[in-house]
Amino acid sequence: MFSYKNLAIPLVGLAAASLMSLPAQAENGPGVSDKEVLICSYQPMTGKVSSYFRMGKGADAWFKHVNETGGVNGRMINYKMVDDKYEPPRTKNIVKRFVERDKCFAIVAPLGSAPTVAVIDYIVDNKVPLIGAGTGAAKNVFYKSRYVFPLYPPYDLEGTELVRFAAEVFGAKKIAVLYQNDASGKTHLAGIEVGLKKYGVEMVVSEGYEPKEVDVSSQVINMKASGADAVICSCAPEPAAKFYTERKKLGWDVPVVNVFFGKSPKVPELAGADAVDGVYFATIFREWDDPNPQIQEAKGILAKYYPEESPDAVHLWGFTGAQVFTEALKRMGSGDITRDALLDTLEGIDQWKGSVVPVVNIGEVGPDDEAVKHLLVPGMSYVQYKDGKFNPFAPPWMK
Amino acid sequence: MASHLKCEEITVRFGGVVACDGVSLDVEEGKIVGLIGPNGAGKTTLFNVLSRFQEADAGEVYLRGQPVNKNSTSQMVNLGMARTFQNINLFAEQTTLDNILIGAHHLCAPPLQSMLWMPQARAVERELTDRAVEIAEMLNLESELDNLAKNLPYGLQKRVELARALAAKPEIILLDEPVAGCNEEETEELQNIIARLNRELGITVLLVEHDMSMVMSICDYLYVINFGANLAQGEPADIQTNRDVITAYLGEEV
Amino acid sequence: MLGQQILSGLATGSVYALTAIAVVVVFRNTRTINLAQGDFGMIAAFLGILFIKEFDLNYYVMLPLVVLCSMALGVLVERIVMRPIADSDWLTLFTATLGVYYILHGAAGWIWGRDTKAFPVTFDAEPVDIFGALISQGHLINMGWAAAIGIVLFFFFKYTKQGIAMRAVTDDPETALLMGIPVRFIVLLTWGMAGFLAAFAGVLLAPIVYVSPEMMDEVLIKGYVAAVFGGLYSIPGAIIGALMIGVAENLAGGYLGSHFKTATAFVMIVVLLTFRPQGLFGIQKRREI
Amino acid sequence: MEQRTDADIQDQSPQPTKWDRSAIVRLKARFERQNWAGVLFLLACAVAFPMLPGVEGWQAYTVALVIIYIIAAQGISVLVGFTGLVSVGHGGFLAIGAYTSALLTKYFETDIIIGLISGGLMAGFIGFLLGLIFLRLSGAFMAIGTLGFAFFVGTVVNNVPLFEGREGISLPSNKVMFWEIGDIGFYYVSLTVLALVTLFSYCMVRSSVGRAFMALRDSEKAAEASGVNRVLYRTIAFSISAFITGMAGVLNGHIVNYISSEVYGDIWYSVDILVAVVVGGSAVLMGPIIGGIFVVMLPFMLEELADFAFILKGVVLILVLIFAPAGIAEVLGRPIRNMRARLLRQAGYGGREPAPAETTSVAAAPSQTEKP
Repeated sequence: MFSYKNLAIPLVGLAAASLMSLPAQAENGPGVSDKEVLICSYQPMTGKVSSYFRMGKGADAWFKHVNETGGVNGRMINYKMVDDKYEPPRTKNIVKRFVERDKCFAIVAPLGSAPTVAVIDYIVDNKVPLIGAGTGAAKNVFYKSRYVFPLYPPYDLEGTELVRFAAEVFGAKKIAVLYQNDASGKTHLAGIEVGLKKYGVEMVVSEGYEPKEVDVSSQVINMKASGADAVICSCAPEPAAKFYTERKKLGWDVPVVNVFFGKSPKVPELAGADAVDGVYFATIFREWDDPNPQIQEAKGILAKYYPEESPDAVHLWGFTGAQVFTEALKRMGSGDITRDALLDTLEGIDQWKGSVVPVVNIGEVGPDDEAVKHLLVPGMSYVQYKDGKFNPFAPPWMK
Repeated sequence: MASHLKCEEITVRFGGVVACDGVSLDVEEGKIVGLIGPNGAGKTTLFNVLSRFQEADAGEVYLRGQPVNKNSTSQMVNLGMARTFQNINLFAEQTTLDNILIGAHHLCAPPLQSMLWMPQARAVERELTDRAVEIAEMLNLESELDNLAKNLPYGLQKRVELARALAAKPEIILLDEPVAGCNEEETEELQNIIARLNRELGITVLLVEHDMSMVMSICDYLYVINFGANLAQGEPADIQTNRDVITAYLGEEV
Repeated sequence: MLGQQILSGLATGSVYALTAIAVVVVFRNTRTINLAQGDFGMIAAFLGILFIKEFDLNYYVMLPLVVLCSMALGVLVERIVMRPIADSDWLTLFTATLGVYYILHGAAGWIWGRDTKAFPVTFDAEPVDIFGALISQGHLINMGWAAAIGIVLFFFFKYTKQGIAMRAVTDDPETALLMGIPVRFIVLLTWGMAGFLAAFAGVLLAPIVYVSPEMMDEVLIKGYVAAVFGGLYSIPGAIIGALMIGVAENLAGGYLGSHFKTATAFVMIVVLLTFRPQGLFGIQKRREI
Repeated sequence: MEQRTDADIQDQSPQPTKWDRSAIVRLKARFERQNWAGVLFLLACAVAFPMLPGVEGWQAYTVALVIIYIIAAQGISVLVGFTGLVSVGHGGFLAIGAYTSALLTKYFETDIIIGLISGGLMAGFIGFLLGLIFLRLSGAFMAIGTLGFAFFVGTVVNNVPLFEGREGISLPSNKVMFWEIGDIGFYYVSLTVLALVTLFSYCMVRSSVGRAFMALRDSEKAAEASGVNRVLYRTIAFSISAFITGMAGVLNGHIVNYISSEVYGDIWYSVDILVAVVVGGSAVLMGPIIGGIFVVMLPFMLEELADFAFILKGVVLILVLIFAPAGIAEVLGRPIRNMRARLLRQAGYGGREPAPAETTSVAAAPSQTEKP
C-alpha cells in the first residue's frame, strides 16, 4: 500500500548528502543539502476552487526559472506541489508526509484558508516555516508564532479600509455589500461592520452568494432596490464579473469598490470592458502591464513555463512567496542553512524591492506576537479600471 | 364449529372498477374452504382484503370474531394467519432455509437482542432452525435447504412458499392458487400435503384455485364469486350441479 | 419586486427544465439517473467556444454542430459504458454515470484548463421591460428556446414513429420488444436526445454562468430535483417542476436571504416526497399482489 | 465470539438436534471458522502495522483515513446492501457526528470516546427521523430525498452561528480519558471502532434482523406477509446506518482537529462513500473494506496527475462496474465460494445451478415499470 521507494529516495538522498558534506561539519536543516533545498506546498489542483491553483503555478514558474539560471548559491530548489483538492483531511495527510517523510525545509506559497487552518497547528508544532500561504483568514494571519509568514493582510482589515474608501472617495452614506458566504466573505463583513462605526456609514443591505454560485442577478436586484449610494463588492472574479454585467443591465450607475481577491483581468474579460469601466479595485500587487522590470520578468517567466496561462493576480501571490523565499536563501549564503537561520534572515528583509510587490518589509515577531507583523505584503493600494486597463489610483489619505 | 375467518359485505373499488361488491364469506375452523370463480371475479382482491394487503372501501373482516380492519399487514401473522401468493414471491437471493426462517419472523427474539446475539436470541434461533428443517423435511425440501430460492424449479418454489407460510405456526392459512402451473404429479403431491396439514396440524385452509378436480376432491366447502359478488356456496357436490355456477363458467368460456 | 423575482425565477427555471427533461427521458427509458447530463452540456459549451473562436464560425452554424457533437457524445456513452451493464440494478447504472461524469470533468479540465472562460456570444443588449419587471435578453432568449424545444418534443412524442416507439418502451419495454420495436435503437436514441438537450442547456447557460468544468454542477442537481418533483416519468411534470423550483428559489433568495436559495429546492423536494412519495405528477400504482 | 456463543447454547441443549447432525452444518461451521481465521489474520496485521520498523505517524494517519472511510462505507452498506435503499446523503450523518463531537469537545472538553458515542447516537436519532420521513420512498426518489437531507445539513452548518460556518472549529489534540493520543493512538482508536462495527454488522446480518432487512429488500410484500414490520425495520436500518456513519464523522473531525462547513457542506463525501460500497461490493462485509481503500488510496496514488486523475478514476470506476458488477469483493471471493460450493455438493447439499430463464419466475430485479 505504501511505496517505501518514495520513502527511500529522500532518505538515501539525505544520507548521501550528509556523507558528502561531512568535512564541513554539516548542520544543514531538514530537506537541505549542498545541492538542493526541498520545499513543499499543497494546492487545489482539482476540485471546486481549482482556478486558484494559479498561485502554485506562479511559484513553480519562478522556482523553475531559478533552477534554470543555476539555482541559489549552488543549490537547486526542489519545489514539490501536491493536490489536496481543498479538503482539509487530505491537506493534513499531505503536510504530514511533507514533514515526516520528505523532511521538507519549509512550506512555501500553499493555498487555501480552510486547509491552512487545519494544518497550521501541526506545521508550527513541528517548527516548519510557513511562508506566503494564500489565506486571509484571521485565524492564520493572527496566529501567534514566529514560523508563520502570512502573504497578505487579513480580510477584516481590508473590509474596514474599503468602508473608508467608500466614505471618503465616494462620499457614500448608505452602502450595499455583496459578499461570498464563506470564511473570507464573513471576515470581510466583520471588518466592514467596524468600518461603518468608524466612518459613520450605514449599510442598507448585505447580500451573500454561495461560493460556487455565479448567477447573482437576484442579489443585484435587491441591492438596487435598497437605494444604496455605493457598493462594496466582496466577490471572487467570476461573480464579480456577473455583478458588473447585471449592474449595467439594470442601468444602475453606482460607484463600486472591489476587494483585492476579486481583482483580476478575468473580470473585464468576462463581463465586458464597458461594464467594469470606472470601478475601483483594491490591490496588493502591481499590474501585469506595469513597466516595472520585476513584473515584466515575471510575465516572461510565466509565459515560458506555463504558456497556456493568462496572467492573473493569483499568479503574483505565488511569485511573491517564492521570490521572498529565494531572496532569503540567497542571503543565507552557500554555507549550512537551518530553519532558524531562515526565520532570522526573513525577518531581516527590509525595504527590499526586488520582487513583484513594490516593497517587502518583514517585521520581527516575538514569542507572544501575532504573525501579522510577518506580512509579506502589508500595504494595500487601489486601481481604477478605465479605458481597458487598470490605472493606479491614490485615495486622499495616501497622497 | 366456530367461525375462524369471516368477512361481511366487502366492497373494493379501483377507480371506476368495482373489484368486490359486497362479498361475504365465513370459513369454519378446521375446514378446507375453497374460493372459486371465473377470471377477474375478484378472488385475489378479496384474498388481499382478508390478509390486510388491500384496504376495503366498505365491509368488515373478523378473525375468530374479532374485527381486524385496523391491523397492519405484518400483524396478521401474529394473529395466526399466513398466506401464499399467486405469483411466487420468494426472497430470490436467499437460501431455502432463510426463506423458511423468515416465515417464523414473528417468533424471533426482539430486534436488539437478535442483533447483539444475546444467548436467549441464539437459542430461539436454533429452535426455529430446527423447526424449519422439520418443515422442509415434511415438504421434501431438505436437500434444497442451502440452495438459493431463485435457482429452484417452479414446483419447488411453490413448496418453499408453502413452507414459509407454515413456519409462522399459522392457525389459518390462505393459499392463492397453490397448484397453478404445476404438473399432475406436483399437483397431487401438494394436494396431499394440504390435506395433511389440515388433518394432522389442524390448520384451517382457505384456498383460491382454478384446478376444479383438485378443489372438488380436497375442499369441505366452497364459495363461488362472480363479478365481485357472491354467486353460490355449499358442499362441492352441490356446487358441481349449481346452474348459476355452470352458466358463469360456461358463459365465460363461450 | 415580486414580479421581477418571479420573472427571473422563470428564466432560471427554463434552464433547469432542459436538464430536467433530459433526466426524465433517460430515466424512464433506461432506469438511469444520468449524472453526466450536466457535463454533456459543459462539453457542449466548451465546444461552442472552440468553434466560434478557433474556427471562426457564426453562432447559428456553431449551434447545430455543437448539437450534433453532443448527440454523438450521448450515443457514445450509451454504446461504450451503459450497454454492457444495461441489465444491472439502478445503483450500478447511477454509479456508471458518475464514472462518466469524472471522465468528462477531467477531460475538460485537462484539455481546456480550469480557468473560467467567457462565452464569446452574449445577448447583453438593453433588458426588456415586461409589466415593470426587467429581464435580460439572454434570459428571454433562453426561455424562448426552452419553450420551442418543449413544443418540438411534444410533437416528437405525439406524432413521429420514433417518438411513439419511445413512449411504448417507457410504458412496457418487454411488450415493446415483442411488438417488434427495436428497443436497443430506442435506447440509443434516448441518449442521443439527452445529448441534444444538454447541448442547448450548455450553450444557453454559458453566457450567464461562464464556461468552466464546474459550470453545470448546480444546474444538474436542480434539474434532477425538478425531474423528481414532477414525478420522474412525466415531461410536463419536469417542466412545471423546474419552473416552480426556479421561482421558489428566487423568491427565497429575495425575501429570506440568499443563503437559503440553494437549500430551497431541497426543502421543497423533501416536503413534497414526505407527503407525495411519487412526486407531483407521478402515478401511485396500486400494489400488485 | 461466535464459537463461544455456540458453545454456550450447546451446553443448554444436551441433545444434539436434527439440524446439528446434518453434514451441512458441520461444513458450514468449518467455513465459518475459516472466515474468522481470515478476519483475525487481517486484524492482527492491522494491529501490528504501526509497530513495523520504518512506519511513521503519517503512514498511520493515512491508514486511519482509509479506516474512517471504511467505517462510513460499512454504515452505508447496511442500508444499500441489506435493505436495498440507496442514500446519497450519508455525508449529512458524517457531518452530524463530526459537529456533535466537535461542539462537545469545544465546550465541555470531552474526550474522543464520549464524542464517538454521542456523535453516533445523535446521527442515529436523526437517521431514525429520516427513516420515518422517507418511509415510502425507494430508488431514485430515495436518492434525491437523502441528497436533499445532505444539502439541508450543509445549509444549517453553514448558516447557523453555533457551527461557525466555513471558518470552522479548531479542536484541541485528541484525548482518550485525559491521555493525549498521537497519530498511532488515533489509528488504534479508529481500528477499534472499525473492528466493533464490523463485528456488529456481522452479527446483525446473521440474525433475524439481517434476515428481515434482506426480506424487505427482495420482496416487500412477502416480507410483510411473513410478519416483518416494514416501518420498524426500515427505521432500524436507517438508524444503525446513520449511527455507524456518524461515528465515522466523529473520527473524521478529530483526525484533522478541525471541522468546517467547507468540508461537510459538500455532497462529495456522500458520493464517495456510496461509490466505496458500489465498488467494493455491498452485502459483503469485505466490500466496504476494499471500497474504502479504493476511494481513499486511488486519489493519493494519482494525486500528482491532477485532472488526468479524474479521467483515470472514472475509467477505473466504469471498468469495475462492467467487469465486477457485484463489487470487487465478490470477484475476489469467488474462488473460495466455488470451493465451498464443491464441498457442499460432495456432501449432497446445494449446488443447484441457476435454472433456465423461463423457470425462474422469481424476478430478482425490480421491473422497470415499478413505481414507488
